[in-house]
Amino acid sequence: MALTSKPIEIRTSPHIRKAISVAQIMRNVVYALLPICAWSVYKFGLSALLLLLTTTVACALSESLFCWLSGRNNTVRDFSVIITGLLLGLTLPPGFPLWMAAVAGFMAIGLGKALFGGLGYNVMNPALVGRAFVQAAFPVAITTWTPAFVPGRFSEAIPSTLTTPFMTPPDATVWIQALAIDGFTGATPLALQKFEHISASTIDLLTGVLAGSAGESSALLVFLCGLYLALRGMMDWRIPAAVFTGTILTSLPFYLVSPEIYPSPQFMILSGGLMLGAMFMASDMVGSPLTPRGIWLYGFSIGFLTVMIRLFGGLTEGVMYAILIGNVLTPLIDSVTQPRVYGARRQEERP
Amino acid sequence: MDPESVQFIFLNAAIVNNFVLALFLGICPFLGVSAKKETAWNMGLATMFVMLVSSVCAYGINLLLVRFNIEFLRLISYIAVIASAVQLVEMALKKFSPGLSRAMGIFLPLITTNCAILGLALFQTFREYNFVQSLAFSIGAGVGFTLALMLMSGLREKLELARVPSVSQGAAMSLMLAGLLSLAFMGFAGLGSSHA
Amino acid sequence: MSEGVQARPQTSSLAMLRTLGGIAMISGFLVVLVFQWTKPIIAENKRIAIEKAVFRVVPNAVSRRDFILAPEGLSPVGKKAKGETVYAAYNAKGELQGVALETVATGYQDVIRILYGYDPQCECVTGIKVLKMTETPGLGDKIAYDPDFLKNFHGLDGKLSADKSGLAHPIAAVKHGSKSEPWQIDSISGATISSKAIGRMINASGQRMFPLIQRYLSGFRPPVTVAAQGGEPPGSDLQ
Amino acid sequence: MNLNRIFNKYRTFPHGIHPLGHKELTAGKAIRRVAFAPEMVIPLSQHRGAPAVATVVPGQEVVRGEPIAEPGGFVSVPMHSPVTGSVKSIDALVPSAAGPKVRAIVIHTYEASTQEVLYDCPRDLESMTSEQLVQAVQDAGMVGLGGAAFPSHVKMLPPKGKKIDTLLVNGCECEPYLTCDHRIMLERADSLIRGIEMALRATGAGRAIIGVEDNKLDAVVHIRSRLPSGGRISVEAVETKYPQGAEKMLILALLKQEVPSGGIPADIGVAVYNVGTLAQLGDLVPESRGLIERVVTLSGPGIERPGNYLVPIGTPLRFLLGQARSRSDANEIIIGGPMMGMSVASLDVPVTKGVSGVVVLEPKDPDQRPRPIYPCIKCSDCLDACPVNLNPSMLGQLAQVREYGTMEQAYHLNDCFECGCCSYVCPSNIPLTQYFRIAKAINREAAVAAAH
Amino acid sequence: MTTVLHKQEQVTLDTFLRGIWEENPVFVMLLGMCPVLAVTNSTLNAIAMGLATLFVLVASGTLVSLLRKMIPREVRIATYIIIIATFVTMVDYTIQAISLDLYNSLGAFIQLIVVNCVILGRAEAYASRQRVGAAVVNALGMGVGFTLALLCLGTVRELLGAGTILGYPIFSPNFEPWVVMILPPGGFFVLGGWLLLFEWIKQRRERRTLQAQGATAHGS
Ligand SMILES: Cc1cc2nc3c(=O)[nH]c(=O)nc-3n(C[C@H](O)[C@H](O)[C@H](O)COP(=O)(O)O)c2cc1C
Ligand SMILES: Cc1cc2nc3c(=O)[nH]c(=O)nc-3n(C[C@H](O)[C@H](O)[C@H](O)COP(=O)(O)O)c2cc1C
Ligand SMILES: Cc1cc2nc3c(=O)[nH]c(=O)nc-3n(C[C@H](O)[C@H](O)[C@H](O)COP(=O)(O)O)c2cc1C
Ligand SMILES: Cc1cc2nc3c(=O)[nH]c(=O)nc-3n(C[C@H](O)[C@H](O)[C@H](O)CO)c2cc1C
Ligand code: SF4
Ligand code: SF4
Ligand code: SF4
Ligand code: SF4
Ligand code: FES
Repeated sequence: MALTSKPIEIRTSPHIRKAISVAQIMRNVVYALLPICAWSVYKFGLSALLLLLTTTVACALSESLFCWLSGRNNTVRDFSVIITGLLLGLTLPPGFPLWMAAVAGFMAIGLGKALFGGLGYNVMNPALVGRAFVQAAFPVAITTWTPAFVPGRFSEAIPSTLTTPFMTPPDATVWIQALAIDGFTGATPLALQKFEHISASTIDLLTGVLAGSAGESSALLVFLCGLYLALRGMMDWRIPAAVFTGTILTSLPFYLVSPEIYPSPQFMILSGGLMLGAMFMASDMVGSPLTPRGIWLYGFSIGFLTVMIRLFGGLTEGVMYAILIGNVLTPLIDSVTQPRVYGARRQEERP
Repeated sequence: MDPESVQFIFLNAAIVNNFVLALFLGICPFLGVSAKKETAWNMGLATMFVMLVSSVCAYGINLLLVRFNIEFLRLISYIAVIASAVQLVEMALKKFSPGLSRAMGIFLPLITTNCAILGLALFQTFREYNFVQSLAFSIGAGVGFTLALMLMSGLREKLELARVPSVSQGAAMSLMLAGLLSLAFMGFAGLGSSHA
Repeated sequence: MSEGVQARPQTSSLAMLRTLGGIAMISGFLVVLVFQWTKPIIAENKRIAIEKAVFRVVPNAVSRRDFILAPEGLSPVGKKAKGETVYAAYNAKGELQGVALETVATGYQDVIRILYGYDPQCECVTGIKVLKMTETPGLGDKIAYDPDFLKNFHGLDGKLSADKSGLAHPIAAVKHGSKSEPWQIDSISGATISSKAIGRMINASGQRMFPLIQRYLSGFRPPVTVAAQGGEPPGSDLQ
Repeated sequence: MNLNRIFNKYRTFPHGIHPLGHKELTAGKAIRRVAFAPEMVIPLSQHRGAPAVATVVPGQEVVRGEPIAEPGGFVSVPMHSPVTGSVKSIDALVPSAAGPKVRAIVIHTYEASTQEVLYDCPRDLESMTSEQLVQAVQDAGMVGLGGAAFPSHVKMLPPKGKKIDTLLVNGCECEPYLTCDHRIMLERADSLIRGIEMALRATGAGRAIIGVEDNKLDAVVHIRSRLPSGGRISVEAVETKYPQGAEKMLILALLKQEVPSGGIPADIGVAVYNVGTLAQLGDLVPESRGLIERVVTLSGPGIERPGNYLVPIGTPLRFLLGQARSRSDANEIIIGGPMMGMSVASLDVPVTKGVSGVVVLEPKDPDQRPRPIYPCIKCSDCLDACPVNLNPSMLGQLAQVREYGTMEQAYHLNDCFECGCCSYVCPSNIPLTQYFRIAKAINREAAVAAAH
Repeated sequence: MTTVLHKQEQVTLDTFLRGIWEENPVFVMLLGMCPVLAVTNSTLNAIAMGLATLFVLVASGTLVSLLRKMIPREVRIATYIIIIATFVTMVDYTIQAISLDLYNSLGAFIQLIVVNCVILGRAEAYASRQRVGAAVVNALGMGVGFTLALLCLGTVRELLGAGTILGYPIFSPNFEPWVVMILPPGGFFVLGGWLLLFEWIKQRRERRTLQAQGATAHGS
């Protein structure tokens, strides 16, 4: 009988696997990010395109470099580094000098990932580590916002984009004034709300025609892309849900007490990087807790911290730092929320 | 918040200008005793306690020093009095609460001569805090120290299971982690100052 | 091992006390020696530092005298009076040029402490100097050196209200490029928080102190001789 | 988490997974007999507990149904000859599904051997005491047919101080591909009910609940229509979800109770039996017969004629697969279901009492494709799958650094019943269940070493 | 009182060099980390801090070594602390006299030299057991090692963080400084970076020696 002609395989149970693998998940996250990238390129033109390319290439090259240095197989092909690069690019201002973006990419992978052993072992979100590093290193460049939908944006880059490496970028105000765009103040909706108490309209926030980083603009688009991942089971929907709950529950009391000073919860959710952060960055499973209660607690803390930093901190935007703090809280959260095992005796019954 | 107010002093010492992560005080115990959550917690408790004791002592001594115009003896008397006060309290603790004393025991002598404790005493003197402010400052500093230590120990325990490259194992990794923590804590800058 | 086996004779308490006492004596001697030697130098350093700062915020000043100012009255430093220390600055002819005051507020990172000058004649602020801050280099720390920003304080309006209990117009920092009134401060672009902190602290201090300065204006008599002033500076961060 | 949980009206337990069932391959196929293999191999240890002791000698003639081995202790059962033939050898070493070679009786089948059981003796159940019933169950050589092959009579005698009040009859059949229990419920409902009543008497339990997954509602309806009056026996549908058939999960779903960690169902007054076990009991005990054949599902993409076969115990796999026409490019042959079964190394392995199915997989199946193993990405899918609420991610990471002691003390390793859910869902393809099996074995060895 | 006899060390070049490389207090023993991180945001501060520590190390080492026969075991730590505190107070006032700006930028860290483990550790582990000569040379070595480590950090941080060394611009005027380097995280990162570098060099050297040994084994 033919049966014996071929060697039979021996495996251990279970013999079947869910047909979904890490590389597949990562590839789908990249797909989900592409529409957001496309929108930002449409909005900010050549500069945004160059920025996204730079961060992605810088991340991929750094990953290869560190793999080579530590004598490990190159892990670029698992796509996680592409996500890091794209997300990093999406969080930076569109006119961010490319050389600084490359520094951010290098730091994201080196400091945020390779140092700890690569995929799965990092303790903080690599993309945000990269961004936090350049935020602390180049505070001026990272708070310089340029207007969207500038005519000629596809043929000409924002002047600061092509700054010579290690040099100070040219003053953006000159360029912006030359454009003579009505009413552009260089302030993001969050800064306007914080310092002038002017809230942008919900429609503007949803569609994203405002200033801001490449990825923090259209809340609706980001939400839809995140929804795709959640529906395909590649992202844990509980994390964004918990972040939103935390944000609403924390900001609502302030809004109810004095709506003229404090922004509404819906502004809180739709403005800034919260949508992108909740959907794509807080939800990075590597830095988030494992336990079900831990996941809710983690998301809630991120929402809470974001509101606290936005309302009472020095910064206008707190999502990045809230997620980083959430990441470092994760081990502690995990250790206090271990699930009760089936049949475990209750405390008092223990001998 | 008023920068002189007790809440602000507490919040500032605990989070915004965290002793370890922003002021670089108490780095040695932070690096040395943060490998396990359990020990980190006990160390945190012990430090909080010693901070409280030394803050009170320093406040008292400073009154005397100013009264007799011998401020140049400040450093010598601070360190001597803090060391002996901790010794006394430790003895009392051993007698009345052996459990607590056992948990904090080995750490107490270690803490007595570290920068966080003396730094606390010196800072509260420079900033001319009154008694209540000093208390808030010391509790805030203790809470902040414990927080940093717990976060660090959680991360280090987690990384014990990671495939860390051989070069970055050990002290270098701890320092990088501390740097990342410090970077994350920069997000709290200005927390509590009003911007209206 | 043999030493370990022998019972170590207990050191007598007397020996311990003797040693400790001896060491304490030595150290006391050393410390006092250095203290005595450096005391005048340090005092002089501090005086120069204060004077530099005061003369920087009050133009044309060449001498200063320190007072304690409180709602109850004005008294020269030295008398045990409660209140805020202010530095009156005089020109070569001994005429009051202005008063320098200290004030604090929380900025972007931590507390900012400044000294600023107030000219009772023109009822305006004449200059500021940052004494202490930890603002972000390149951004918030521009409050200390940015010429455009510092220009705000050459004649910043601090007029009293009609009832002389406070300022006619609260001093405040406004967004970069939107200064329209003489009592407004044009913020540094990208460092609104630090700029606002400066506005806030001058306003708070001005609301309280300007009416008092005006009320006790006649008390700010110049020092007897310019050089005789100085001495121990009041306990403050001013160095 | 999934929305199904919200809309499904049937009871279940938290977590678990939903692998593709593939039951349509065989669910409609009635049970058929297979021919006798020319040589039957009957291992002496087909069950948990002590091996049986042979009572025949080589060359001896045996008839179908005749006892050929006696129990080696209380937790042990006798063996019966599945065919009429002559004993070729006893104590021969034959390959087993688990790997190591085991002792077995090999019987040469007479060409003329018929399906007729020649060794029986009807008896009156009504007059038997419960002790006699338990003895009769042991004499029948009954072991659990749900897979674990635990001697059935042992479960009828609860430990001292415990009393069985509820009998759960496990008709879940949660493993993909397998449909033997489904067919038994449809075709042998009366035997099943007879077996249940017998078990109720033997255990002294007051009620019996048959739990059936809701993908077999036809079985529910069918059994309900045959239930005797009196209401002691009921049928409940439960949600289709793996591992709904694990006894701890079934108890949680139907009784809302948990078996204490490290305990057995008897601790909370429950005994769980597989439907196949009780149907066989209902058939065998009244006739004083022994267990000589069982229903086995042959299925999977590697089988041309999938179906449910009544297979004599001891039929070698090679013969059985020949009957069902296994395809030539089959690459993995599994005894049991694909979630918990074992892949066999040799086709000379015989069908034993615990074999509920033989599944032949092909390399081109999407869930079979080889994939690289990644580090754990902490996705928490395994936590959301583990039916006993363990933390497989943490356990897996600890296993990789060989912290076996910590796994047991801090993370409840011993509560893992190796259902495979965590490995199934893991996107990093980490062989978690395998790690846990190894860790347990190492801990057991360490404990034994420490005891000496 | 019994004096436990310790082997008296010969003063050699190694007595001095040990503190600089093999037993470098910062890079190898990880002692006195707080001042290392806190004051190294500029080269000048690093030098001042290093010299101040060097002075206290040498002075207290000398005194402790001189008095080593007279100090009873029971009170030795207290004695050392008083001695150290004395010298620190002296340094503190001296720096105030030299420059108030420098004093302000070093903050409380001059006074915190008292609790610097390097100094107490040296007093306890070396000076209290060795003759004055050895104690001084050893303290000098440690102090120089400490100062060099501070310089390693200070120069990198100032160069990257402000584009200057000792206040003098190094790069073209358009250089964009990496502000993070003079902020607290930068301190951790730069020290961590140095340690990574040393570790990498060490491991590479070990690999090379192993390979070399393997090669000779093959050759023979
Ligand atoms: C790393 C970092 C450091 C900052 N430091 C300061 C600072 O020192 N002072 C300040 O006013 N704003 C600082 N900011 C900016 C504030 O968060 C805020 O965006 C700014 O004050 C708003 O001013 P604008 O409306 O003029 O842009 C910093 C921002 C970042 C990202
Ligand atoms: C060592 C051992 C002892 C057992 N003792 C009893 C018992 O005394 N009573 C009982 O009802 N079941 C007993 N069982 C049976 C188990 O509860 C369970 O039904 C059997 O292991 C099969 O379960 P499974 O197929 O889920 O693995 C025992 C099982 C084992 C492994
Ligand atoms: C993961 C897992 C899944 C199981 N699934 C089933 C099942 O679907 N049907 C079943 O009868 N037994 C199943 N079992 C075995 C039961 O736990 C239990 O042992 C059996 O129902 C007892 O009956 P038996 O002794 O008659 O075989 C499963 C066991 C495990 C560990
Ligand atoms: C839903 C989802 C979100 C992710 N978010 C991030 C992210 O914010 N930053 C990042 O560097 N990588 C992200 N990744 C990719 C990957 O998890 C990341 O590179 C790991 O943190 C590297 O260990 C994400 C992956 C998934 C599936
Ligand atoms: S054979 Fe086992 S796993 Fe499969 S359905 Fe039956 S009891 Fe469940
Ligand atoms: S194999 Fe063990 S750990 Fe994994 S899901 Fe099943 S019970 Fe949980
Ligand atoms: S380890 Fe596995 S095979 Fe062994 S007794 Fe436990 S459940 Fe059974
Ligand atoms: S399913 Fe796999 S990758 Fe996900 S947490 Fe569990 S072990 Fe890690
Ligand atoms: S130098 Fe050791 S704790 Fe600060």
